[in-house]
Amino acid sequence: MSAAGMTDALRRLEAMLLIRAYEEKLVEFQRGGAPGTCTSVGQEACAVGVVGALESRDRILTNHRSAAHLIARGADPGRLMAEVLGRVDGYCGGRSGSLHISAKELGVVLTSTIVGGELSMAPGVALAQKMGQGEPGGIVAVFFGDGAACEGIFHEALNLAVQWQLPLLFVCENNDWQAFVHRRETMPDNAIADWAAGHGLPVATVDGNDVEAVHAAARDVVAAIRADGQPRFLELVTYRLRGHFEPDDQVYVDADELARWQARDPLQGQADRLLALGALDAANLMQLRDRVAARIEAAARFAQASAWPDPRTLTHHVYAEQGARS
Amino acid sequence: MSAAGMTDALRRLEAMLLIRAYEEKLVEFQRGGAPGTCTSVGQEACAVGVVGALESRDRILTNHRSAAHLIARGADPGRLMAEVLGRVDGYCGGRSGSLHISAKELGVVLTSTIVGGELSMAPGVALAQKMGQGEPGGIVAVFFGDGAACEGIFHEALNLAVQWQLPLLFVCENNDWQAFVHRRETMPDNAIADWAAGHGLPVATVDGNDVEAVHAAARDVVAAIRADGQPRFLELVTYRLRGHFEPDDQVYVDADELARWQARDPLQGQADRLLALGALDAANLMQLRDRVAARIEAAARFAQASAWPDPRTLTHHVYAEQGARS
Amino acid sequence: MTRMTTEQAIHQALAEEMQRDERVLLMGEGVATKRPDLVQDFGATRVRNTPLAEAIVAGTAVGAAASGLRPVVDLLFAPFLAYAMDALVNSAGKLRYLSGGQFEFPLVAMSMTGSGWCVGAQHNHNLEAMFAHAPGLKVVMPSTAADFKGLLKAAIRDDNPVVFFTDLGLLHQEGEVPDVADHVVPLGLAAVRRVGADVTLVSYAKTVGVCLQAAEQLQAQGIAAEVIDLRTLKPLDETTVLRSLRKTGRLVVVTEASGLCGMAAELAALAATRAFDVLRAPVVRLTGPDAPGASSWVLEQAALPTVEAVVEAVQGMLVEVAVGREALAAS
Amino acid sequence: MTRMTTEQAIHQALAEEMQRDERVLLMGEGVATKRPDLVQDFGATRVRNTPLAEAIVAGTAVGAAASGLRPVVDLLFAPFLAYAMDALVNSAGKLRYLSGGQFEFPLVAMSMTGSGWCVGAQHNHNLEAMFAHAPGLKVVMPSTAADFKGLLKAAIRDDNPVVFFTDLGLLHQEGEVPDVADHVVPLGLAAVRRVGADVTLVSYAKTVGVCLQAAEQLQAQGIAAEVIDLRTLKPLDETTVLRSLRKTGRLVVVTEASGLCGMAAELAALAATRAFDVLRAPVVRLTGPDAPGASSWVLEQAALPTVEAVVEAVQGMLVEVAVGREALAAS
Ligand SMILES: Cc1ncc(C[n+]2csc(CCOP(=O)(O)OP(=O)(O)O)c2C)c(N)n1
Ligand SMILES: Cc1ncc(C[n+]2csc(CCOP(=O)(O)OP(=O)(O)O)c2C)c(N)n1
Ligand SMILES: [Mg+2]
Ligand SMILES: [Mg+2]
Repeated sequence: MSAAGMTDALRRLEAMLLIRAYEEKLVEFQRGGAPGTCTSVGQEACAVGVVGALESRDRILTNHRSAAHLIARGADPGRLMAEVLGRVDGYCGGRSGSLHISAKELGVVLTSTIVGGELSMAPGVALAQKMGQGEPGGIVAVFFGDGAACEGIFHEALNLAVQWQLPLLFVCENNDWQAFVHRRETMPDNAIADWAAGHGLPVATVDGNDVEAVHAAARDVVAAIRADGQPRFLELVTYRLRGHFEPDDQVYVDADELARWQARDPLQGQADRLLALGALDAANLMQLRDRVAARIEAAARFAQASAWPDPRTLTHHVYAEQGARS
Repeated sequence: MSAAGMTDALRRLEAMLLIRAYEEKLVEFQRGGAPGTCTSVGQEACAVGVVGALESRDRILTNHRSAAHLIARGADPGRLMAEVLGRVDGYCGGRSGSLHISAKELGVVLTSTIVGGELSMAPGVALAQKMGQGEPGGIVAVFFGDGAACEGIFHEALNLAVQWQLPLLFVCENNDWQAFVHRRETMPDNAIADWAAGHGLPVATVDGNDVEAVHAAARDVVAAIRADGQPRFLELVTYRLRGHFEPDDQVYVDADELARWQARDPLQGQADRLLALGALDAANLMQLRDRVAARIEAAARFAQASAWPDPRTLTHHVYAEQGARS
Repeated sequence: MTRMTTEQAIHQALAEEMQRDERVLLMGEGVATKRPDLVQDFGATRVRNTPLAEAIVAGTAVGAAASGLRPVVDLLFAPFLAYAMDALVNSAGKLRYLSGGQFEFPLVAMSMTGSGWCVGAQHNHNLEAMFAHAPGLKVVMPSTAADFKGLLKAAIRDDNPVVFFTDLGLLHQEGEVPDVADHVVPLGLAAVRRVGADVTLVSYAKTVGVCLQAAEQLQAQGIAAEVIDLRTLKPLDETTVLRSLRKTGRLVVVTEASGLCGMAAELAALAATRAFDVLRAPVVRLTGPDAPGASSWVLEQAALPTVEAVVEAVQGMLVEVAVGREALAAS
Repeated sequence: MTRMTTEQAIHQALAEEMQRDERVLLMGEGVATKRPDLVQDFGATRVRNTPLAEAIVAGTAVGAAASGLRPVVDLLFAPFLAYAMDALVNSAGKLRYLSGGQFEFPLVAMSMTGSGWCVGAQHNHNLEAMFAHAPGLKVVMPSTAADFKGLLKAAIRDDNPVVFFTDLGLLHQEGEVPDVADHVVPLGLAAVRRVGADVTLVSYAKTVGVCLQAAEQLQAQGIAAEVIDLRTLKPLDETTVLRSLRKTGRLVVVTEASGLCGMAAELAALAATRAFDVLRAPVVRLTGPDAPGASSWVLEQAALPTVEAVVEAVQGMLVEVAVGREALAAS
């Protein structure tokens, strides 16, 4: 690994640590009575690897499990937490809560917690891009799960993207779970890649717990899309280490399977890799963790200090102010 | 071809002639002011080939373009015409009209004119069959078009049928048209078979204008489903020779393409085959046509003589009478 | 004024708006086939046939609208909106609010419905109230060629998602359309089609004609009916309706859609909650039955509110007036 | 009587009906995971986790129902019904009629909605009126544990498609459930939760509690409110409502759902069309706003009709009564 490569790899480790610390703080909040969240614990490498391969001119659509994508994109953990807590300083002024956080300023648009909603809108965002509405050369990435791939809209979106040649990257985080149903109960093995391949676009399947592998694959497909404007499909094989939505005792999860994946924790993997390469020593790692922890503590203070929305604003933002344009 | 084979082949020719004559009569009715219909002119071999491979214990779901399936199944052309004309003697008492004719007594159930509706219900019919509600050993066949294959529900149905191992035959009549849009504008070449194959069930593609080929293929897959209870997929490559819905001037249709397919008219093909084999001579063919024409004339008289529904029955059959069973 | 059909008015509106604003694009199953002149004038990029997949067509419109385009999608018949429900109701109607106002959804979803073609309930279902009940959407359902043109143009220019219904019974009906350069009819304003002081008939789409005919017959009996064409169902022009009720004190609502939780319920509720003090008779709802649409011509016709029913309802309401007049005449 | 939560009541109903009739089966995303005892008792064939695909889950229920089974599908949160709309509205609601009565659709589609969990509009959307407006369906939305059990059992036995809504704010609420062997509550009958002669409060689901609290406060002020819990929204028990209105002459409708074309509109319309002669005051609709549900606790709470608002509305209506009484007292 080159020196620059190591710097990037370190940055990716830090991003993953930040996401983990952020979500652990939210778990703590939840235990204290705050609303629950869908954490991406165990899937941080997917977000960090892919989002890091995108540029600011690119657009991202995500779903109910969005924290990692948002933080990887540079979202302020304080404003995210404020949103989860329903406060005015949240990205959506507290209206969204954790489940549909968009941050247009960051290019994270149209987050939907309806499974498949993000897939239904992504071709439109890519079409606007293709028709000159976005920044020149921008592409669109849509994140969704293995469960979303069971919704018919998944196929409709793939077909439209292929047929209309849209600059759209489909990123499926196959984490083996669809809320309380194991993937194996819902589809054949390897189904997702097979289904996507049936649509005739290039499909790659990558270890979603190896952030460097994810990043390399994402860099390649992003470059390819930027070059030819055609859609691509990336399947990231990963695992949901915590429950579906906090709190979740996971009694329904096979303990051996969980243990196998815990042993493949993407943060540990990246740390081990960098320790082995000498890019990091135990002290550096400790420093990283401390820095991240400090950011999250500050974020938590910010969020908790943020005001509640004014109930008199209840019906603001239902409609765009301006009725008819001329 | 064996003697028995020839008799069957002749019967298939007659069935196709009957369907053609029936639909031509409806075109005539439409010109006289009756409601329009979606004819299956050019696709008769699909219906006759597949339906002839089914047994009475099997169930069929069809769609807006259902006349051929119904007649191939033995529906009374008079009652069908009465239905199209909105009369009481129609299979649905005139409530359906041409677009959603079901004939439960024939095992033609839950016809939907919502494209994809038939696909959404078919797994449920097959599940009931599998769970012992139908006649022992029965299977289910669902007919739909290339357009329906674009609806996400197509994939949802395939996946469920595979996952739940349902005795369900998917029959796609790929007739190159989706109302006023050519298939090529909606999907890649060979997409339907590729999509189906992505779901991991056995897929066969057959010339849908050769009734013997269709029949042979259908016989095989029906036997296979009956044997192992697993779903199968059959794509029939055919062409819609008339417009989408009468009247339709087809100005949007490429004349050369249409001419190519007209030259492959399935009725002519079967007649030529049987003439060449000596199973038929010109006089027999004339007799067949006359017999069919007489049946359709009688059917038309029956339908036209049928009464209009009583307007006072307008709200009958909205709900099942019996509210709560004990 | 130029005489034209509803179909022509719609087409003109589309052509003019595409001309005016290059962000406007048209998508749907067959839109390019059916409107070759638009393809020629504006290119295949802006007039797009789609795969047969309403959910992604509508979803794509939502995504495109939030990203700077102004899509119009033709979803054909109203029952097919069932496949577009998530995109329209959960995304277009809610994501502006849920995002704290970050996005606008300037899109129009068009569809047809109503009796007249004997196509049955899977093509003919007046379900506009479902969208009126959904938050964040606007709903339009005009009755005249001029309004089809003017309201569609306004809908395309609106920064909010608009569901635009065409009563298919009106498609070939002709009407006068103003020849002005830019005929726009603002959303949210009802039209008083006929002025009268004895009773208010409120309707929209095809049944406005029923009300006008009834008003004509009532006139002959000395009863002056005011006829209000809602045109926009959401936002609902309560002001115009209430103003009329203050004058007449009597309300008959006439819709082809069924009554339960329909627009007719909303209008009756408006009267009961906001015009109670001026009401002089029970409100009457004349609606389609709470039943799927039948195909058979006679059943399709039997489902429609008739001129006779409107006249009778009004006569029933005015019995005391008539009795009063007779008494006066006899005295 | 046994005290149990709504959740327990629902579970009992499912278990008892699966026991009673082997044609009953349960399908949905996670139903087998969440109800392992039912899997154990009735087998994996009859308690089925499904792929995450509401359209096919609902469609499969429709197909199965027409073919001899009696499926119950759990579609989780009400907004997800958007994906099941075609199966429920176009197929289950219409195909019996369109086929001239050839098929029956004995199925139950369950879903949850309502405020209380701060999950926002894509999980919390009281859209029951959309299904009430659709032909051929029945719609149930209970408020007590006893009714959850009894009405769910009745819904499963009904030969028609029933959309069964659970207000998630009630899931953990406890109530007394009769210990009879087979506690069935017939569909289509409202319950008078409290008798009173001065004003009728009509509601369903969580807001029945709001009405009961308001009635309590009003009692202290000498105002007797009758509280009606609709329980079944379709078929609507008009008789019980009208009977009450004849007594009280005053109607306040309280729903968490929004007003426009909602159940509150229907009730107000019922009063305006069928109880006009006995109405003594304008009908009042107290509903959620015509806005998507916000996640933030304070906004979620602000969207709910409150006890205070109900009390105030009633006081407003009874001003003349009060004035009259005072005058009486002063004389
Ligand atoms: C249409 C719809 N159905 C069901 C749900 C409830 N739900 C939320 S997340 C989830 C699981 C989604 O699984 P997957 O797509 O694999 O994403 P993951 O949660 O594993 O990241 C479910 C069923 C929903 N939000 N939307
Ligand atoms: C959901 C839905 N969308 C659109 C239509 C209008 N429509 C009726 S038939 C048809 C074409 C269907 O194409 P295909 O599935 O290939 O069947 P074909 O008509 O060719 O037999 C269309 C678009 C419909 N009935 N339902
Ligand atoms: Mg998953
Ligand atoms: Mg076709």
